[in-house]
Amino acid sequence: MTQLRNVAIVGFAQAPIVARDEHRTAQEMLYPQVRRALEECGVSRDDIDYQVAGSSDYIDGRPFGFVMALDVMGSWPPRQDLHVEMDAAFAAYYAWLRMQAGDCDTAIVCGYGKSSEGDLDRVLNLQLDPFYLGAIGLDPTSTAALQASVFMEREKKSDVDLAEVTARNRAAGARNPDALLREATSPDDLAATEWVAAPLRAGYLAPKGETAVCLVLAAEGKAESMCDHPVWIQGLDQRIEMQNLGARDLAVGGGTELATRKALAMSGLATAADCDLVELSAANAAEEMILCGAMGLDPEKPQPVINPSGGALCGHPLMMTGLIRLGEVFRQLSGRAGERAVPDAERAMAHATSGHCLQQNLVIVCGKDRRWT
Amino acid sequence: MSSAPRTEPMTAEMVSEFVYKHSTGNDIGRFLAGMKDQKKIWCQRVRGLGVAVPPVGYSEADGSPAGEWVEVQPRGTVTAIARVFRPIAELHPSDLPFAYILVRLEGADTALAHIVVDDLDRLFIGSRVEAVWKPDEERIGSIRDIAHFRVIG
Amino acid sequence: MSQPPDEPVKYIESKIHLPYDYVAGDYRALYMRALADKKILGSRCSVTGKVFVPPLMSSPESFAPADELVELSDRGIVTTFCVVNIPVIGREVELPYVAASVALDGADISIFAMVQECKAEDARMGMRVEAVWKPDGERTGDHTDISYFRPTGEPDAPRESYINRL
Amino acid sequence: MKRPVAVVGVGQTHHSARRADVSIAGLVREAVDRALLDAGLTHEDIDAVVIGKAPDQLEGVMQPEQFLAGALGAHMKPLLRVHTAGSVGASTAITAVTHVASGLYERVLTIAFEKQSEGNAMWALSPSLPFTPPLVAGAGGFFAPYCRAYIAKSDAPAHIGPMTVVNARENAMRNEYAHLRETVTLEEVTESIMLWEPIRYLETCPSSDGAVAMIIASEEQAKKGPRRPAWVKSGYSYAEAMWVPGRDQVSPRAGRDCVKHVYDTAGITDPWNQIDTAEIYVPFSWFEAMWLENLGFCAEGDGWKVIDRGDQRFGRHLPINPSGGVLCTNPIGASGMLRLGEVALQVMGRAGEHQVDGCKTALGHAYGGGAQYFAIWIVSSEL
Repeated sequence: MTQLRNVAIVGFAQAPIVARDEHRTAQEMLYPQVRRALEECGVSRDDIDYQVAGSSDYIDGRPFGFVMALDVMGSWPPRQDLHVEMDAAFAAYYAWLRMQAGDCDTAIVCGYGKSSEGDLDRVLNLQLDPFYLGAIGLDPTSTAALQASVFMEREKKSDVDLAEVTARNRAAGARNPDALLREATSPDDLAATEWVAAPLRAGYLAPKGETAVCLVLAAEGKAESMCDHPVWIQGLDQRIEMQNLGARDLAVGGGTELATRKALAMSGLATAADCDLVELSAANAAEEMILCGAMGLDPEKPQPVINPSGGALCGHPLMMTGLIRLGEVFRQLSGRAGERAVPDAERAMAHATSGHCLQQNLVIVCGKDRRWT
Repeated sequence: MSSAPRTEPMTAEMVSEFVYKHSTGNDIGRFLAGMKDQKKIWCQRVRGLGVAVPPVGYSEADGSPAGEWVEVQPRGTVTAIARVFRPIAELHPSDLPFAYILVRLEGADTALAHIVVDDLDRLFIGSRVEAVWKPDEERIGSIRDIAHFRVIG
Repeated sequence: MSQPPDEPVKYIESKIHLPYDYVAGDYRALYMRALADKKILGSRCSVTGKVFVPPLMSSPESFAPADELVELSDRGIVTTFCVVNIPVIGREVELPYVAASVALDGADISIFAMVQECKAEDARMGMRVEAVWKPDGERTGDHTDISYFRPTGEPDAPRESYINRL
Repeated sequence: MKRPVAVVGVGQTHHSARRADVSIAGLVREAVDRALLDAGLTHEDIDAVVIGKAPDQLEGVMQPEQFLAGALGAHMKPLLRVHTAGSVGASTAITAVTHVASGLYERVLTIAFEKQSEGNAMWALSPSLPFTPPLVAGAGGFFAPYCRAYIAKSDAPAHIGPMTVVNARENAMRNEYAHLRETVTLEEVTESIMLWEPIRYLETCPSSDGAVAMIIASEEQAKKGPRRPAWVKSGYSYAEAMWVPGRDQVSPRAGRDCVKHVYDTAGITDPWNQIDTAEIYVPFSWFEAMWLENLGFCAEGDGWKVIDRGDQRFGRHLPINPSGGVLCTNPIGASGMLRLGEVALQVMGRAGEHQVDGCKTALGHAYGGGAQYFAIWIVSSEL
């Protein structure tokens, strides 16, 4: 492998997640966040070399929704640009690659989308192959329940376990002013919520929400002047799996396991337990347990802290959930996490996912120190 | 930006409706023809997965072309269950509570996703189920030519 | 038989049924509601003073907020156009019709508009046009409150006044 | 770029209005299989996959790369899905180049496709949305006024658009993969129905099903290949906002900035003489003249004169779209990558009947949105 550049997260702005913003379009929600992120870095729009965004035409309910975002991203004069039809965390992954290729030193990464406008069960059914899985009407909660059932049977997990995972996240979310759900809830109360698709209850599902986010990346040499505590990307990797639910071992996050291994190797860490905190994009409590298994994490142990932000279980804005995990890692490691700060955190891992049943997974390891010399 | 204009929200509901025609190609097309004309479930042997159901013409594990056709039995063992309590109209295949399942058919190495609508209290991981076919005149060449699976033990 | 039928099923039909509940956003809501009062609103950039119609929250050019709403004239210049001979989905219009970019007086960007009461062959870049509003009582705060634009009969605007404001 | 990158394999499908014989996966695999065969590689040799297509509403499948992952041999590999409107095929290929240039990946498979016949492009691309005035009948209605403005600005004579089509159709006769392979006369074009004046029916691109794939590789891997690679000298994608007062939609600044960056990086100072052929994105006849200017092949206002003289015809000074281009083949999301793939074949010397003699340096271009997105690369037979 050739020499890699040190690239850091130097800014992050997010509007608090809401169920629905009735006053602004997706693009209007984004504009203030791009401004805030740049102001935080003390730079002007023209100081940024590259822009990349992640969003979905089906979430937007129209083709080419991202074209309208060019205006609020300040795309004048014309900018070097890309848009991925993915969670914006994958846009951050690409911005990092772009910097490795040497074509730019600074980038903004934007995520947006109004989940409240569409019917997500129907929308996300369209992610499935139209002949088999899509044709029997599977929605994301049902596919997640299939996965949860396999995992729980294999690992002897119960309803109580799911309630406890959720309650831990909800307690953390109560300390996160940007979370959608900001009230701690007991496992008993969660276990009393109605079944949506058993073994998943309403209480164990990530609540859909909407927001807009902008993350700023900068390479060594630029990063230091843009942020008092740049958070350096030390390793990253992403993997997709086949979609076919009947051909994958749903109890095992195979892609996550591989991506984690590769990202840790790049970062020079032996295990995920060397991180002080981990932010996961689990859309339900069972997914979180599967991810922990794939990453080699033990939630019973004090370190790493899992989801100090409350995770997706306290707010799940589609196409942004993953980038928010990376933003939380930045906040934690740069001293911006307020009362939910993990003390003395030095290293952290962010996870993003896409598709049904954790089909595609991205893992990014960050730290307070530069990785490469 | 505190001076941004505010007003009462304006919203509008709209339904986007369209019928897409997805070409099946030779492999999926022949599988569906087997369901429609023969009430048989055909699979393909592929590298990395064994006898893969439903067939797609290639190995999803490594992209290599599929091998021979293999007939599998319309019955097997349940490997996963999602019990749906409130079906979603115009999306789910049943108006009453039902279950999605993954079923490992006899002779196959991967599992098929389908539904069970009856005897849900007898449905568990490990239960035996078998396909209930739609009548001849209702089979059109669709995965839903199997109306549902029923619990047989 | 050790093979599935040779003759494949050719395709499957897949019906998409997607309800959406769209948010207009306050800028667009104010603009649409003003149309009911025969007013066209724009927004002014807080840095450059340039005016956008329909109103935008921010100027893509200066990256500054454009949060001052201003009322614009309902007259303007056809900056460019095409003559359409195929029907518009969801709108009944007599063919052919003129689909134009119209730079309203006082605005720095153009709107898309239909021009009628004008033979297609008489349409010109630089032609002065005005809005024809639906009668009082029939306007609902929708784009269709302006039925179309028509020529005012004023002399054409000089080329340099519009050639760079398409 | 940090290190040299090359195209080592190109594959495309036959394009037609309706490829009903294959599924979406089958269509994509047709292109991928050919690209792998061309490069002498198999799926196992591929480190990562980059895929692009235009709006998902065209096929009615959201993020179709997810169900296609198996078909693409992408299981357990990195995959990225790009969408930059009409330019997407080109920006996707450039994204794959970045993957290799970064030093992290040695061989990347990149694919773009569209299977428009599964749905209805007019319905999918011009939905009637609330709060938005209905679009004036599709892309043609959107772009025709800019063609008119070009004609007005440059005093181009009316026959230039039709002439462009006649030439494109003639070129497509030499391209076995093209969708429209039937010559037309100037009279036939000018007598075809006027859809969005000044654009006539025969001056618009067709609606095609098709896919194209390329294998992008590092220098070390490229030198192992069975064939002469096409070296990517530079490639960038740019975008500009829509509502910029005074924005030049006829010759957008994003296009000019993008190509300047591409030329500067590739060391091109005199594109008209240093470039041997170009595949540029011409969905409506007049855009050929417009892009000749935007790309700096001639002075502003002179694009139509190049066409009038025929200097852009096959066998002449700078053949433009020797494949027949978008006017003859338009699987929307793949159209941009076809431009880039075609010029790669040209500098490899393997473009078949439409090979430009002695082609060493070539430019591939695509645009999209409201003429806001541009993606351009230059490839060369020399490292």
